Amino acid sequence: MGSISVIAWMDEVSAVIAAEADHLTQLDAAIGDGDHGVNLTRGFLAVREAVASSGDLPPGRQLILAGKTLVSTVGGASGPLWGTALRRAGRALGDAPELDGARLADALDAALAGVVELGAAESGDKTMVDALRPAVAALRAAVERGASLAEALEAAGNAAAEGAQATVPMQARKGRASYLGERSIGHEDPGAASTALIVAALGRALSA
Amino acid sequence: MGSISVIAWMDEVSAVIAAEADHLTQLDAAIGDGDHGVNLTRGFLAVREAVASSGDLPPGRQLILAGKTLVSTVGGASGPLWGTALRRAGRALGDAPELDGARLADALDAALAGVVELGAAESGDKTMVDALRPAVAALRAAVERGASLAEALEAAGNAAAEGAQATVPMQARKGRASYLGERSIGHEDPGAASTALIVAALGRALSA
Amino acid sequence: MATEVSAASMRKLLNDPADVVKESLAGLAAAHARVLRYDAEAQILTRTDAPVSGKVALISGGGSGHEPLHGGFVGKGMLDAACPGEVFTSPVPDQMLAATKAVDGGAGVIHIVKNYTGDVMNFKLAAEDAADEGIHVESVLVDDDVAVQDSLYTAGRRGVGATVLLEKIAGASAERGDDLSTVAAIARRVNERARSFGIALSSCTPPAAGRPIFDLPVGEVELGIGIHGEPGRRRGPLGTARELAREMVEPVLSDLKPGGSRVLAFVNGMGGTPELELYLLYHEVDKLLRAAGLEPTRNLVGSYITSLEMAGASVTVLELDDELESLWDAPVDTPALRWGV
Amino acid sequence: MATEVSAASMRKLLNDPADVVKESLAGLAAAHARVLRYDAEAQILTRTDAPVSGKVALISGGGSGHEPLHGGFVGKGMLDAACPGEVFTSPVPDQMLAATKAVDGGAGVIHIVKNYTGDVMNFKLAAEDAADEGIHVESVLVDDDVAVQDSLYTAGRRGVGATVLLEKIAGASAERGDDLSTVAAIARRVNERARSFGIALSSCTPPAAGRPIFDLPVGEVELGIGIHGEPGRRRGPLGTARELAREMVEPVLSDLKPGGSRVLAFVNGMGGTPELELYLLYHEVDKLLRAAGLEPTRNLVGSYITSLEMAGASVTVLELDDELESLWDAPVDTPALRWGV
Ligand SMILES: Nc1ncnc2c1ncn2[C@@H]1O[C@H](COP(=O)(O)OP(=O)(O)O)[C@@H](O)[C@H]1O
Ligand SMILES: Nc1ncnc2c1ncn2[C@@H]1O[C@H](COP(=O)(O)OP(=O)(O)O)[C@@H](O)[C@H]1O
Ligand SMILES: [Mg+2]
Ligand SMILES: [Mg+2]
Ligand SMILES: [Mg+2]
Ligand SMILES: [Mg+2]
Repeated sequence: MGSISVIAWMDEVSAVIAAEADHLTQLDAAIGDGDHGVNLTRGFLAVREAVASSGDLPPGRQLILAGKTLVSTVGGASGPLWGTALRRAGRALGDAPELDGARLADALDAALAGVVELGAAESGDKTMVDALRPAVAALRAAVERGASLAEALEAAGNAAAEGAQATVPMQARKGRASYLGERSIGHEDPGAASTALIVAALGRALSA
Repeated sequence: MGSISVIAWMDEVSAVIAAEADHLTQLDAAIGDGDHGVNLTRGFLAVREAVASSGDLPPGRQLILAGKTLVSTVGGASGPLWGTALRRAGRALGDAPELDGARLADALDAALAGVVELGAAESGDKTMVDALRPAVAALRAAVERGASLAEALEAAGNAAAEGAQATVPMQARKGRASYLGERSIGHEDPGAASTALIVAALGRALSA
Repeated sequence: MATEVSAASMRKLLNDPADVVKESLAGLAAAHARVLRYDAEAQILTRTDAPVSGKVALISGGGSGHEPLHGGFVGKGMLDAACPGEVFTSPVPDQMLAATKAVDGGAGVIHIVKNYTGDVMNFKLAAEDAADEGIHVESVLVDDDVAVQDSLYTAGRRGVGATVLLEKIAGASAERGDDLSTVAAIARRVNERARSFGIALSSCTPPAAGRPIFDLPVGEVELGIGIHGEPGRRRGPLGTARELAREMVEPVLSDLKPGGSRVLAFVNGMGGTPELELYLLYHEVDKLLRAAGLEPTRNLVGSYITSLEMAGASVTVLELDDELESLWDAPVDTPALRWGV
Repeated sequence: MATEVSAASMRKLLNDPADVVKESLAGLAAAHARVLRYDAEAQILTRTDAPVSGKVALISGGGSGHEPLHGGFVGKGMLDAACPGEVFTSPVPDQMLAATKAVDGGAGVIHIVKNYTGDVMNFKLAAEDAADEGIHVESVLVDDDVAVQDSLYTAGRRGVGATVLLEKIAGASAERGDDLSTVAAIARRVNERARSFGIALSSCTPPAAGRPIFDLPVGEVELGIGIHGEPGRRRGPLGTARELAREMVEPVLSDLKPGGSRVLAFVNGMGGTPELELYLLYHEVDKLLRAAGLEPTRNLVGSYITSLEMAGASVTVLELDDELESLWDAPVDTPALRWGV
């Protein structure tokens, strides 16, 4: 059935965020303050190092470490949000030895709940929630209908990407972009865009 | 033989300086601080009004009034320099009833002496002196060889214009442009350019 | 990062764009060693005599790029510590916790939080951590920006100019020995009685981004901007200072609805607008306030809460009473505000 | 003027470009009525308690656009009066004479003159007029700019950053009751012991001209600029703050050849460079001075002598002795510099 290596996931996230940093920052410049790419690059680089050098921890502990590291290095809105997300995911996993499909669905559920609890964003507010929630739902559905983890991750990745794309026509109601009112319409939300990258990276962190 | 009306001269100067203000300012922006056109426009507008409303004064008094007005309204380098020039010209005239060719030559001699005394510029230093000195010399020569005042003024005007043009290849050694060192080469001196306009205006202030 | 950003790609005095904040803080500390200290490890600034035993401590923080806010306001009579984040990025809870611990004199610590999602969340996590360590933290939110309308459908009003006034006045309250709830109440009073509105005449370039956040042609103005280089609520043709002053003062007053007549008028530069223009704008603001029956008995004119080198200005009006006035006048000894000392 | 220049053609807060100076002065006076008065007729600023009987009076003046210089330095412990000219244009002798008469307390008046052809000539005419009226005027020339080389073939060194330090220190000397020749001698000592060097990262736009004085592409720097938006001595690629600091500090020190070890380090912004960068630059300057065996026991960092909204900075180093140090520390109460009061 396969499982996710947290180390590999964070490696992949760190690489793709760094590669897309400029694009994310430009998205943020359009409706925010132009730091989102830089923020996440700094954070996931630190996460990658922390996780890689943390020895032989169960995946739940690795995610908690990743979350704490994000909180401690990112700042801004995305730091506490993604930090809380990963910490909650880790706590949901507990000391489970493996991150398989069912556990991943639970973990991401917890992550989403943490983001919503801290940020109070609803679907349609033009935030990372608009990418994360459909991804979590797609993953859960795929796992429940017995799809392979690879298939489930593909479904989640697609849903996240579509969710991010769907933020373009939305008017922001949370975060910095909300200050623009109607002028926020017509731009992809940077946090949703990065969330799609982070979810898609799961597919590349799958070990047999 | 004809003579110069100070009122008409100041009228003409005021008009031509205002019309060329932008050009003078651009010349000053290249090697100075971009205010020469504005400075002289302000000054000669005030002079024109002062002289026009000063009643029936002899030309020497009118020139003294013009010079004082320039000093009081222009500031910068050009204010004291042209102010002193006109005051000295006026004093040289005394209470002479008319500003004919010979008197004009004396008056401009005194003006040049005043400028040199105050500013200590030598020919070739890339200043208004490079336009004024040849103009005064040409006027004096024309008057001495018995030319008409109109001819003398044309000669003076041409000499001033050539003198201004000759400042282009010079390296400035006085005033703000001198700070640029070799970078001042290749630009016409704004004060020489305005001096050429002021001298040329004499030709249009000639009454029969 | 995908693109190479270097000092030479911007009109900026810097070395590596990644080091701007740290190096600037080191310079601030070198220049003002009498007043404050820089802990490079914890990335915080504290007043040299911290912790002051028995005194309520005030800390604030936020993204960098708004200098002198907040670091320039650390010192006697104002902040006990500041937590500078990266440019336009909220600091992290670790900094706030370190600052809280460094300045706690036993009488409690106030966190002055500008109302931005990032700042609010990071300070929230820090306050939870501090509570775990037994430190009494009281958070005061600043949200004075009337340019943010429909705040039910937004992240709420932003904290802008009032932050400076609040830090000064609450700092004086703490300095004279008020207890935690008194200082917090005075701080909240300042926030309730202050309103602001800002405009931009140019964008600004965050060092790490390497290019301007938005394009604004000459002759146009962004109305209702915050302090993070973000575009404003709307864009319009650039009018005269007289017209612009009216566009700022009117929404401020109609929202503030001052009951009394005494106000503090704060004309703030966004970083790239020179004093010549700020005083010219102050002249217009002063006239408008008087025409509205208000007397600016106190004022502040200068660049105190900025957006890097953005051209523009904001106007903050704070309704005064005797106590706020005397707390404003009380001695202050920081790099950016100093009097009575 | 041939072209139409209006507020909307520039990124500036103004009404009519022709009124910028007057309206800004009115704002300065409205904001600082406690400290100074604006005589709109005579176009001068004077401290509220002028003339101070028996005190040597200090006046200075020059073109506007360098704010806070000089108007922001009028007040107790610094200037008795300032004469602001049009933007980048020396004031006229009438202003200087009016200022001289308004502040003369019977102990003589010092004219602090920055060494520019216009300033020198206008102050000279004013001093002659004052002498005619029986007022003892002593002129002190400021010429600290080492970027002007071969001064035999130029108008001589410009007066730049040292002006601020000189006005503060001579102001303190006058305030403590020194007589005319003592104050003048101290002022000249400051000028002799101070050197400056400035750089520009952008041009600036005088309101009446309506466009930038020069074009400077991003990535290039003008080295050896003055304060009138004029191009510098040469242009080069924009290096790091570290490299630029060296390009400024080296000519300053090699010309100053300090005998002692204590200096005042002044990092000045040209108007459009934010504090974040100025402190970063200060950090570099501080390190270079220490590496040269000098100790910056005093410093000043901020935009105090500017070129409108030009981006850039200058560095001034003043060699200190006990007396200069204590005069620097003496109380000062002006809009732009204030301590001890
Ligand atoms: N309340 C919120 N709930 C969920 N996500 C949010 C919220 N506020 C902001 N975000 C997300 O954070 C992103 C911005 O992150 P970032 O640029 O790093 O922080 P900042 O806005 O502080 O500069 C937004 O694009 C949005 O997706
Ligand atoms: N020492 C001097 N002697 C004669 N003319 C001078 C001298 N210094 C400057 N000038 C003239 O003054 C002109 C500049 O005038 P203006 O721009 O009005 O004053 P400022 O240089 O003070 O801005 C120069 O172009 C030059 O012709
Ligand atoms: Mg952002
Ligand atoms: Mg000029
Ligand atoms: Mg941010
Ligand atoms: Mg000038």
